[in-house]
Amino acid sequence: MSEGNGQEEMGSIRFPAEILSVVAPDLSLKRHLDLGLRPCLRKFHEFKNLTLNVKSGLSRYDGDVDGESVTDSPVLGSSVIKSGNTTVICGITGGIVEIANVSTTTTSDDHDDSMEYTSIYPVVEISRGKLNGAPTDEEMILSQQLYETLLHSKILPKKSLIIDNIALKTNDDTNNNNNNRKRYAFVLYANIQVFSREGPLFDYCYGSLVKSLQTVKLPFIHFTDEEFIINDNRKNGGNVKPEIICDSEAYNQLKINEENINWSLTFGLVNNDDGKETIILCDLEGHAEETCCKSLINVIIDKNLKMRYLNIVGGDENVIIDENIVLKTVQLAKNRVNNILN
Amino acid sequence: MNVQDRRRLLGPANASPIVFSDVKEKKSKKIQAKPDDEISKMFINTGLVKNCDGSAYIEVGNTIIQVSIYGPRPIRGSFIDKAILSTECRFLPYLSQPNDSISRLTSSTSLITNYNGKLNLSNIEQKISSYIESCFLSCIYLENYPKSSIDIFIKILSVDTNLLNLVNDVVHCCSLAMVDAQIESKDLITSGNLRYLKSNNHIIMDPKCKDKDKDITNEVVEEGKLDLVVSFMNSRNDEIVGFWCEGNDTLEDDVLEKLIERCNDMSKEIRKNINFYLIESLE
Amino acid sequence: MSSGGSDELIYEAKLSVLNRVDGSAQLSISSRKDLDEGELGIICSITGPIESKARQESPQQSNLEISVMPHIGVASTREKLLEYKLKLVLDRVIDSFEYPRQLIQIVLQILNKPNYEDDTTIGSDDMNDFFSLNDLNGCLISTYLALIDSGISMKSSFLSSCCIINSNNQLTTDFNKNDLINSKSAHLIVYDLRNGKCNNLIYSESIGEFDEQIFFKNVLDKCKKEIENLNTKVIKNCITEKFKNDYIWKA
Amino acid sequence: MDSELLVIPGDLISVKFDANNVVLGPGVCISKKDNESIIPTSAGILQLQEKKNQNYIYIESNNKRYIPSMGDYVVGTVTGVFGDYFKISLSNFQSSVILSTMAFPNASKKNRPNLKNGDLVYARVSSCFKDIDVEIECIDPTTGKDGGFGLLEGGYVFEVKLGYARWLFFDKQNPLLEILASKCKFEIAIGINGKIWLKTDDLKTTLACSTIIENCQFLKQQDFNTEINKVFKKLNI
Amino acid sequence: MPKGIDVSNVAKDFELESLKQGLRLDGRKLNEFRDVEINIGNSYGSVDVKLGKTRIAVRISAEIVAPFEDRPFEGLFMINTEISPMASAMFESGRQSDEEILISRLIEKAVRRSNALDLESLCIIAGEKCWSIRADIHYLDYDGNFADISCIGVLCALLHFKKPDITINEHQEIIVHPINERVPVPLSILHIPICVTFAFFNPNDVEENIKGDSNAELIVVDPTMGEELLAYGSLTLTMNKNRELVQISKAGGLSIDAMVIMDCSNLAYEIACRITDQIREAIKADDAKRAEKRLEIRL
Repeated sequence: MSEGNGQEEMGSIRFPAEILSVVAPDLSLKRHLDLGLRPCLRKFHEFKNLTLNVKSGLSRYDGDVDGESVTDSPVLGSSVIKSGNTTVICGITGGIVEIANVSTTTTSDDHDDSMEYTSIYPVVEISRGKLNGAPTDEEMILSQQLYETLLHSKILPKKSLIIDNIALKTNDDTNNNNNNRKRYAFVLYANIQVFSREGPLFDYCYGSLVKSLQTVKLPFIHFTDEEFIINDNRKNGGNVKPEIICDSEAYNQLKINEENINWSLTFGLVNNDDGKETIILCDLEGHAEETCCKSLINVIIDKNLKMRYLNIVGGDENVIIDENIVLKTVQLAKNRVNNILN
Repeated sequence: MNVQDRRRLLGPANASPIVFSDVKEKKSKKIQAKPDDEISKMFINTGLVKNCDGSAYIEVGNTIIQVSIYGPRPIRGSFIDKAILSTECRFLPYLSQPNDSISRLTSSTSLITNYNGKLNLSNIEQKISSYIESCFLSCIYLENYPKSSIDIFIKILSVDTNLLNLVNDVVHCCSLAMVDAQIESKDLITSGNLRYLKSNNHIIMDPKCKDKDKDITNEVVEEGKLDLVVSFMNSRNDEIVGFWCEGNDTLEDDVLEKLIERCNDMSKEIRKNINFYLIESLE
Repeated sequence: MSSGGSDELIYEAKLSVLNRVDGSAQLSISSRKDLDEGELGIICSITGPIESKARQESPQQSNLEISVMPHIGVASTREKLLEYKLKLVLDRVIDSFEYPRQLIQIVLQILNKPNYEDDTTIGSDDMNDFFSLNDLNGCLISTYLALIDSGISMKSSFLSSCCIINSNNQLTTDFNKNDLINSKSAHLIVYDLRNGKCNNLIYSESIGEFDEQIFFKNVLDKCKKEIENLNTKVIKNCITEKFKNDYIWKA
Repeated sequence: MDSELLVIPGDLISVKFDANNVVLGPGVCISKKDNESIIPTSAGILQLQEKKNQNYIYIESNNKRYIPSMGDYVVGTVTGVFGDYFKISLSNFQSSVILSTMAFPNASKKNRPNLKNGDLVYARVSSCFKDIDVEIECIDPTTGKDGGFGLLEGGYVFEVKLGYARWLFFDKQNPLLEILASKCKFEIAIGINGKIWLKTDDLKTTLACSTIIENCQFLKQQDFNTEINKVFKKLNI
Repeated sequence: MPKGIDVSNVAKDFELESLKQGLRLDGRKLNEFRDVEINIGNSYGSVDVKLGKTRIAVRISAEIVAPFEDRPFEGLFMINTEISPMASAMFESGRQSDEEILISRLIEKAVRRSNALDLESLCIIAGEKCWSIRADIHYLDYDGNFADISCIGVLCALLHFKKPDITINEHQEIIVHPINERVPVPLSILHIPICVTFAFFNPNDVEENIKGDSNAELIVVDPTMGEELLAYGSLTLTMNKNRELVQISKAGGLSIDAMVIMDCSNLAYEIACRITDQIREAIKADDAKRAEKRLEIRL
């Protein structure tokens, strides 16, 4: 300790860029914008590079060309997306559910009450070095958003998952199983692993989900009289006896509505210094951008470049969101989606 | 009442997982054909994951492992004079974990409800975690990091081998991540793994075959089969930091010595490769 | 209870319905066309600013804790997403810098949903309630009213409205679950209000197939009209009624 | 009340005023956009007052949640006793405020006020900034005497809405306390935080008076008398 | 004492002194139950109940599920008693306090374990399909005595609820007939248990083992929040109109004379009878209203 005379110099502190973006994200953003740049050093309308891999080696049928090299992985479809530092790995697995033999009689001539399309049950896990398995709010919200978005995108028809041809794999022909009128359908689960969380996470997760879905193959189904005991990880019950088992090799490609394949893009809106001009930022990335851009536009565009979802968040009261800015954003999105999907 | 998990989308409660009939023998063999005295090729990469202090990625056949290390990072609370090491190994939830039957024979409760030790880890996950933890406890200079913690997160993304062979790969992945995190250690840990068949005194190095224990009721009991993984610090006089043996028979002292010897050979072989990779990546 | 509405919908609203909390409001929205359909009923409570738990405290702003409770069953990820969307809007309108380190607790209890008897009897575990726009709409309006009742500082007033474009290309704010499923697109629009007129678009969510033209011309106009109508016919009255009751001892 | 202007947050206040001479009270702020228009931030009745050549603008509303403001007289409960200060709760679930042991008349290091957990005090808000703990004092700073502040003993404490408490406190014309005083003798301490302490000679009268004050916040003035008679009669006073 | 509500000594002393003189702050007599207000909603099984300022809403729902393996002939019934901070900020969201657990156990015992709802009547196909009935209690406003009001609410809602009619065809398929097509079926309720809660106060503010005239405990029925905060113990009796005692639950440290419990049960029986009648009447009135409405539509 120096015996100061109470006249300590208050010098200014200089922060490196990455520290400044954490301690004063607004300042970091503003300084970059003034230079015509962004904290991530991309241009305003520049998207992040993106690589998509649908032959990730995770799926059961990935290495398969001739039905000779099926692995025993339970993954029916998968994909890996890399963008910047972020890696998103999506694996789709399946389950079998008895379709409730409960029906309602409806006299009304309306369309069917229930939707013709269904969705996948996703679980998003973002690795961030935390012990214990309880999902964070962000993970829960992402999972739910993925579920709802895929459903409303009308990509996965319910009837594609219904199992209508079940081969009877029983030696005992006298025991006719005809009175067993139980019907079954597949349910699909997605497990999405996110490494190095950065940037527009929903866009990547949704992209990997849709891409994986396109690769899903559903196995052939048999009834069995063998006593199989398997360990069901998800239930407390432990051992269950499946009535049906899946063929290890034979499969069908999952039929999806290709026309509705779509892609999500999120944009941030900020005001530049004088507040007159609104700047659109593509693929928000990093702390400064993600915390300071409170006004957001999320657009989902399908293969035919039609808008399927539009979400405008006017979080920043200084950013006026008018028709012009939305149209501009949508156009940016369409160009990008055209590049990615077509 | 079954309490519904309200934080995950689990889908219909009455759904059962897909059960596949076994992949036919010849086909599975075809991919994995490898002489018994050879070590399989691996693909390694470090530093892929950015939001941690060190990471590594290993692909061996269809087995994929990712390790992230967070630390040394400060801990809250009272002063401690050396770092706390913790390890958490997780399989992706849909993977069937090798040697499931072992865990099921030892505990009749299912995986999720297993609350002893670390929350929500299965028996297998816990066993791997504690093996790795004990290996690295004796290797890291923990006293250099007072009031901190070092956390190792192991993620098994895909698995196509038996338990001890997987552990062998996990050890290497962790070692690489440890180097990437630049945590001061006595040495780099590598290990060797083999399967010993007592009946014909046969040794399979780096056995890639899966265990035939899917089904307890008609389990294929292989007499006199022993699996062994031994982890070393090869630059420190081949000190052993980890030893794990699974099997259904006893071992004579001299045989054991021989087996450890073979594991050490394998460990050194792998160490050479890892050294090569690390030097390469420096340039 | 103030009630009124547009040609298509009947809104009923009342402030200060609960005793223990600092602000509360009850809202119901029902179809004018089909009275048998039942109503969407929501009650909202606000407590705050109160002491925040240390780990939730933020140094410069108040922390919003929003819970949405379904009318049946326990809150799940569906409600989590609703809470998140609500927070996106409330972060903009609540003047959170006014109460640094404080907690504002908002609870929304869904009391009724149109036709819910039909939904629950189908014995499937499928998530029956695919669309949350209606719930979000009701939650937003009732939260606004509860905020007014609580006296918590706000940067602006706001209201929301939702509508669908049905298979006949008609735009309507009155729709049931069936209409929603068979609609071409569904929209939720939130505006802030200035002197009873829609001012800035502060949130919107649109699902389905639609183009920019339809959105800007038809959808926004329809929702603006609905919002302004709701404000003059219902919201204003119930706020006036609240203040009459609050100052009854002055009369 | 009809003649008064009810405003909601975000409305434009179309009142002419001299911008240099304006004092903003609770519920209003200056627009950040043009730096001159005045915008309400909470719903209520717009109040414009001219005092000493200055225009006061604020929004009057009858809320439940007390937000401390400089100079307010408050009734609080001791929730913590520390070396040189007490923690006081002014309102349930809210962060406690600080009452220094030195903020009493004739206080010195040796002469510490002896307050216990659960004790009730009447005090005045002496320091109130958003970012630091609120402080209160049991002393009249102009005279250095207790000024009526300090420990409240016996009697009963109950809660009313804030606007009503202000009315009882500030409005000299309010008839309620006068009528009540004509019926019985009582001591009262009205907190702007909505807590009212009241004490009479016997328990029944205390109960009656507090019930009456509580109930009258939901009644018209013309009904006050009836209510008072009703309550007194029920308790056989 | 719950966190956040600070009761001053002045208020405590005053309340206790009033009770000694037989006065309650809300003007009630010590043995007076607050008025119950029952509002029945548009949907079957949707009921709002007020008990003074305490207010809840109950929603009954039904779905078809598989029964428990060990109980193939029974349906399922569960009660959800999650208390949100809407009732009061003293209830934390997402975390059950001890008080909450106590309340949910009381209700569980009073309604579910007393077999008020006939579970066997919920069986559709033994071992395969049954009805699962769910009661969600939404706690809206808290001024004491959640136990009693919950019980009233759930019973009233169960009595009001109607599940859609079903038929089983030759293929063992269940056909559900929407309620606008076929008259729905009420649940089979075997008896109506009613909870009555008493709160005990120690007049001398100290616990003493030997009771005498000087320190006989003060007893109030249907305590408010203020009274609950001050009470030394509570007793909940669950009874039905057949004078059957379903549950006795006493909590808190104060020891109570056995005779006192007898007196309490006599009072509880009277109250239970009155409330049972009130519930029956409310249901009857609603039935009549619905019948009238149906008639109107037909005309």
